[in-house]
Amino acid sequence: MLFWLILFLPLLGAFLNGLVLRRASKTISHIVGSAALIGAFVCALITYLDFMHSGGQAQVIPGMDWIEAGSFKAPFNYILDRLSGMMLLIITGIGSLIHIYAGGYMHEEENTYRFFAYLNLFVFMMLQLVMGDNLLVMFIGWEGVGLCSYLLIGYWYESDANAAAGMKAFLVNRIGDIGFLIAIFLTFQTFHTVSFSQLKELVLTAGAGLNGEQLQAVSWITLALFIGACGKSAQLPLYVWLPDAMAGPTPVSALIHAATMVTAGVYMMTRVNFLFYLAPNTQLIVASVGAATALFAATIALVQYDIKKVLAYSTVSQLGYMVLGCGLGAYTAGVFHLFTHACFKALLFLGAGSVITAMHHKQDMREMGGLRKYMPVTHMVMLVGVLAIIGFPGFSGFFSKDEILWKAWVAGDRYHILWTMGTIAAMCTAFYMVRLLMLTFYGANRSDHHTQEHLHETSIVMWGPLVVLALLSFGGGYLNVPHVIPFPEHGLFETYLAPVLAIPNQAAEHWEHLHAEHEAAEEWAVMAVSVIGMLLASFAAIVLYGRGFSPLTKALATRFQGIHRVLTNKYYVDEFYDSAVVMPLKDMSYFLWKIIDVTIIDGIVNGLSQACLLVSGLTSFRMSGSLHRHGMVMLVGILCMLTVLLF
Amino acid sequence: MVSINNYLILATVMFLCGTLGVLFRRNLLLILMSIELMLNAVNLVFVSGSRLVNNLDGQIMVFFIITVAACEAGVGLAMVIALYRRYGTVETSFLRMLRG
Amino acid sequence: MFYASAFLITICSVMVVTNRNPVVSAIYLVGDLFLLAAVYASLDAHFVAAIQVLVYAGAIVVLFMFVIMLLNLGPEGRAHLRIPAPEFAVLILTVIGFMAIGTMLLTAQPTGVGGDLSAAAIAADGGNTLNIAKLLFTKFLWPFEISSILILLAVIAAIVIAKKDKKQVVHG
Amino acid sequence: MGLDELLALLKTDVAIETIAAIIKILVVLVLCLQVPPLMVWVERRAPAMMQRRKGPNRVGIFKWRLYGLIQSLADTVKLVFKQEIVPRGANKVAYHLAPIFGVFTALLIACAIPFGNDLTIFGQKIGLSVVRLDVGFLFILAISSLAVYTVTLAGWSSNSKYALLGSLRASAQMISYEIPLGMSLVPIVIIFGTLDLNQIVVNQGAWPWAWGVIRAPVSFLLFLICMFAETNRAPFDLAEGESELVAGFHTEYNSAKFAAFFLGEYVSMFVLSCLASTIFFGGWQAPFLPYEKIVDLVGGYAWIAALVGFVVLILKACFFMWVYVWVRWTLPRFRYDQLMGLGWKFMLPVGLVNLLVTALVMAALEFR
Repeated sequence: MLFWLILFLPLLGAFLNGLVLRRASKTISHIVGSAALIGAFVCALITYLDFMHSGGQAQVIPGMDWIEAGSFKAPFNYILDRLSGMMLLIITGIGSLIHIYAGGYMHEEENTYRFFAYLNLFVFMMLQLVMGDNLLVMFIGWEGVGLCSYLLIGYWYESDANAAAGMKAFLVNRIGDIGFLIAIFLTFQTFHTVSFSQLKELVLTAGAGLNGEQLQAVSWITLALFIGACGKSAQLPLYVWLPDAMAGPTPVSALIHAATMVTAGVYMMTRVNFLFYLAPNTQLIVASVGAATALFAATIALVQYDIKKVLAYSTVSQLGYMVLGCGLGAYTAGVFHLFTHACFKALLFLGAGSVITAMHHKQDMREMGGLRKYMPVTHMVMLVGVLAIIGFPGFSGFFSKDEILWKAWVAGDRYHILWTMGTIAAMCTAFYMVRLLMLTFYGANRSDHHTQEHLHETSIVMWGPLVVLALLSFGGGYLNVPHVIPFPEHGLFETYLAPVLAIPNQAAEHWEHLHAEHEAAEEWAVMAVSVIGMLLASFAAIVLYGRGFSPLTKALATRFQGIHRVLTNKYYVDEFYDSAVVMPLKDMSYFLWKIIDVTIIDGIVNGLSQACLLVSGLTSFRMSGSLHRHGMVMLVGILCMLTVLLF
Repeated sequence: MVSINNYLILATVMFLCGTLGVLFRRNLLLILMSIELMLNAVNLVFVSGSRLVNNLDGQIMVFFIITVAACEAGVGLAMVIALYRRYGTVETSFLRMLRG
Repeated sequence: MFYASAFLITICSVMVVTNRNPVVSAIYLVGDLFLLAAVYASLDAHFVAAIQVLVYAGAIVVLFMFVIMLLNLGPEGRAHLRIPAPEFAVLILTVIGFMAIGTMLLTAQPTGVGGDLSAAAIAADGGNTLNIAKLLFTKFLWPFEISSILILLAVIAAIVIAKKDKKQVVHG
Repeated sequence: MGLDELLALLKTDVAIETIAAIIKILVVLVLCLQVPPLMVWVERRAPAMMQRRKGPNRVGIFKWRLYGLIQSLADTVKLVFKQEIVPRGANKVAYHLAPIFGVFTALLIACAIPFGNDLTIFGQKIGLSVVRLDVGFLFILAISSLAVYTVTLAGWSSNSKYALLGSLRASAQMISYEIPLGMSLVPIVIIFGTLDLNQIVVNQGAWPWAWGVIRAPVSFLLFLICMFAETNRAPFDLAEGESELVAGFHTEYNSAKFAAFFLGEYVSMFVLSCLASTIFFGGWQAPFLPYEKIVDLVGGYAWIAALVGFVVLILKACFFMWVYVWVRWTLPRFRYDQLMGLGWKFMLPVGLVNLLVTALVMAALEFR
C-alpha cells in the first residue's frame, strides 16, 4: 500500500495542481506540490527501512497487466531492490527539498500551479523509470521525464530562446530514445523477455553461458542502450541539450538536470550491468566516452561567465565520471558518485538559484562578486558544495570521484590514458568551481547600484533545504570510505550494492581486476596526485580571481587567444551540428516536401482522381439517372444469378 | 393443414407485386409501399417457415423485420417530405440527380 | 379460410400496385396487412399477428396516409402505368422469372418437423408470446438492443431530414 | 331426426361453442348499440343539470316523457331518414368506408373485453368475451391503432379543407397519444404478468387495494388522459373544434353516416371505459365480494355470479362514461401545440419513467 502511495502521491499532486487547483493561490500550489513529495518521501523511507530490515532482497511488486501479445508480456510490475530503493530515496528526498525551495524561488511568478504540476509529474515519471521491472515501463518513465523536462525547460515559453531550448532537449533526446527502443526490440528478439528480473535470471543461470550469437546480440543491445544513456545523461556527442536546458527555472535545473533525470542513463546501465559485463567492447566505448565527456565539458566550463552554464558543464563533466565508472565495470563507484553528485550538485544549483534571486535574475558572474557579506548562509553552503565537488579531502566528492579514478588506474595499462583524462578533468573542475566561488562571493561587488541596494539573504524556505543538502554533501562520502583510509567502517556502499551487481561467470575472467588486491601505497599515490592537482588548480583560481578579475586573466586570454576563443564558443559544436545535421535535415525536409510530397505524391493522387473523372466521363453517357433503370438492371442481374443457382 | 407450398406461392405473388411496383411506379410513396409489400412477403415466408421447422426464431426475425420496416418507413417518408419541399414533386421521373 | 385470405391478399396486392390514387393504394395495403395478420393468427403466431396490425397497419401505413395528405397528392395521370417497350420486356422477364420460381415452389418438398407449434402445444408451453419473449430476451438480446438503437437513429434521422430549414418541425 | 339426436348434436363441443359465440356477439352488439342514445341523453341532461337549466324534456310518447329520454330516439329517426348528400369530388369508396370503419374498430375492441369469468357449460369452458384471446391486450392496442383510419379517411375523402385540417389534427393527435397509451399499459402487463385480459381481472381479485389503480396509479392517470385523447373528446376535441373547423373531419357527413360516426365515437368511449374498468378497477370483480363467494351465495349457479359480474362491469363503465361527460363540461379545450407538447414532452417521459420504476420494483420484489 505504502509503495503505491510513493508512486501515486506525486501523480495526485500533479493532478490536483494541474487540473483542480488552477485558480488557487501559489501558496496552495506550493503546499500541495511539496506535501505530495514529502508524503512520498516519508512513504519511501518507511518502505525502504522495511525493505532493508527484511534483508534487502530484490522483490517484484506486481501491478496490472498492460501489453500482452503472444509471448510478449509487459505488465506494470515494479522492482524494489537496493538500487531502486536508493534511487527512490534520492528522488523523493532531494525532490522534496527542491520543491520546498522552489516555493521561494518561484515566489514572484504567476500561475505556479503549472510549474508544480509539471514538477510533480516529473517525479512520478522518474519513479516509473526507476521502479519499472521491465524495459518498457522504464521506457514510459524515460519518455515521461523527457516530456516533463521539455515542458519545464520551456516553462517561460514567452521567450523564443527558452522554447527552442526545450525543443532542442526533446529532439536530441529522441536520438537516444531510438537507441533505447532498438535495444528493447533486440532484447526481446534475443531473450524473449524485457523484464529485468527475468533477464538477470536468464543471463546468470545460463548453464554454459550464452552462445556466440547471443553475445553478439548483447554487444549490440548494450551499445544501443548506451546511445540511449548518452542522450539522457548528456554524454558526447549528445550532450548539447543540457547547457541550453539551463533556460528553465533553477529548481528545475537542480532537480532534473543535475540530481535525477540526467542520471537515468547511469541508473539504466547499472540496472542491466549483467549485460554490460558481457560486452567488454561496449564497456570500453562507454568508459572512453565518459572520460572524454568529463574532460571536454570541464574545459568548456573554464571560461564560461554564466553561473548556470558553468554548473551545467560541470554536470556534464561529472556525468562523464559516472559513465566512466560504469564503463570500468565499477558500478558501485559510478552509482556512489551519482548519489554524492545528486546532493552537491543540487546544493550548488540551488545556491546559484539563491544568488540569481538575490541578483534579480542576473546570471552573469561578471556582475557579481562580494556577495559573501550579503548572503552569509548561501556562501557557507556554496563553499561546502564547492569543496565537495572539487574533491577536497573529507568531503563527499573526494571519496566518490577518487574511487572512480582509482578504478581507472587499476583497470590496466591501456586505461591509464582514461585516468589521465579524468585527473586533468578533476583539476579543471577545481579551477572553474573555485573561480565560480571567487567571482560570486569574493572580491568587490561589480553589480550596478540598484541591484546592490536590494542584495539580501534569502528566506528560510530557500536556505533551509540548502543547509540540509550541505550536510549531505559533506557527510555523504563517509558511506564508502576506501580501505586505505583509517576509518571505522570501510566500503559500506560497496557491500550495500553488491547484490545488485552480478558478473556472469562467462565474463568473470575479464573482470578479475575489479577484485584484485593492490598495495596501499599505490592507492595513496594516486590519491595524492589528484589532491595535489586539485589544490594547485584551486590556488591558480584563487590567484586569478580572488579579487575580481586580476590583470593576469586578461593577459592569459590574449596569450592563448585561439584556445580561449574555441573554449568560449564551446568548441563550435553547436555550429558544427547546425551545419552538419540541422541544415542538411532542413534542406532534405524541404526537398521531401516540395518534390516528393507536393509534386510526386500529390501528383499521383490528383492524377488518379483526374483519371477517374476522365474514365467515368467517358463511360457515363449510358447513365440515365433513372432509379427504375438501375433497379431493373439489378433485378435482371439477380434473376440471372438465381437461374444459375437453381438450375 | 394447408401445405407450406401454398404460403410460399402466396409470398411469391406478393413479392412479385412489390417488385413490379418498385420498378414501374413513378411515385416515391408507391415505391415505398411496394417495398413494404415485399417485406411482408418475406415475413410470410418466415412465419410459415417457423411453423414448418417448429422453431420460433422465424417469428423473431419477423419482429426484427417489422422494426426495420418501421425505421425504413420513417426515414423514407421524411426523405419524401424533404424531396417534396425541395423539388415540389415525388415523381421519380423528375428526380435524376444520380446522373452525374 | 387460408384460400379466401390468399385470394383477397392477391387482389389487394395487385390493387396496391396498380391503383392510380395513393390513398386508395394505402387502403388496400392496410387490407393486405390485416389479412396477413389473419393468416399469421391461423398459423398460431398470435404475437406476430398482433404486432403486424399494431405496427404495420396502425403506425406505418398511417404514416403513409399522413404524408400523402400532408403533401396533398392527388391521383396520378392516366399514364401512370404506361410502360415503354424496353421496360416492358423487363416486366415480362420478371413475371416469367417469378413464375418459374413459383412453379418450383409448387413442386418443392420442403422438409421440416411440422405441427408442433399447434395451438394446443403452444398453450401448454405458456403461450406464443411468452416463448417469443423468452427467446427475445435471451438468445436475441443483442439484436433486440441493437434494433432499439436503430429505432432511435431512425427517429433522429427522420427528424433531421424532415426538419424545415428554419423553425417549424413536422410532427410524424 | 329425433329430438334426442338433435339434443345430442347440440351438446357437441362445436355446437356449444357456436351457440355461445352467437349469444355473446348478440349481447355485446346490443349493449353497445344502446350506449349512444343513452349517452346523447346524458350529454344533454348532465350539462343542463350542471348549468341549472332544464335540457331537452319535451319529447315523449303520449304523456311519458321519461326526462327527455325519448329525444334520442327522435333524433336517431330523424338522422336515419335524412337525405344523403355526397360532396362533389369525394372519393366514394373512402367516403363510405370511413364511418363503417369507425364502428367496426370500436366493436372489434369490445370483442376482447371480458364481461365475466370463464363459465363451464356442459363441460365446455366458455370465456365471457366474444373472442377469448391470450394476447387480448395486444389485440386491443392493435385495433385501437386502426381507429385513426376512420378520421384520416373521412377527412381526406370528403374533399373539404375543414375536414382535411380536422383529420390531420385528429390523426396526429391519435398517433401521438397511441404511444403513451401503450406505455401506460406495459407496466400493467409487468405487474400482472399476462396479456390475457380475463387473467388480469382474475389476478386483481375482489379487494380494491389490489386493483390496478392502486398498484399503478401513474399508469392509470396516463391511461385516463390518453382515453380522452384517443376518442377526441374534450378537452382534446381539437379535431372537431366546432368554433374553428365547423366539425372537423366529419364536416361533410350527414344523415345515417353522421349517425354512424356518432355511434362509433360513443361505442369507443364505452369500450375504453370498459377497458379502464377491466384493467384498473377489477373488471367484473365486485368489490369486497370474491367471485367464489358470490357463487356460494347464489347457491352454486356460476352463471348468476357471472351475471352479477357483468352488471358490476357495466356500472364501473358507466362511472367512466360519466367522467367523460363531467370533464367535457368542466375543462376548456387545449391549444394544438399544448396538446402535442403534453403528449410528447410530458406523457411519454413520464410513461417511460413509470415503466422503468415499475420494472425495477417488480424485479426487486422477485429477488426478495
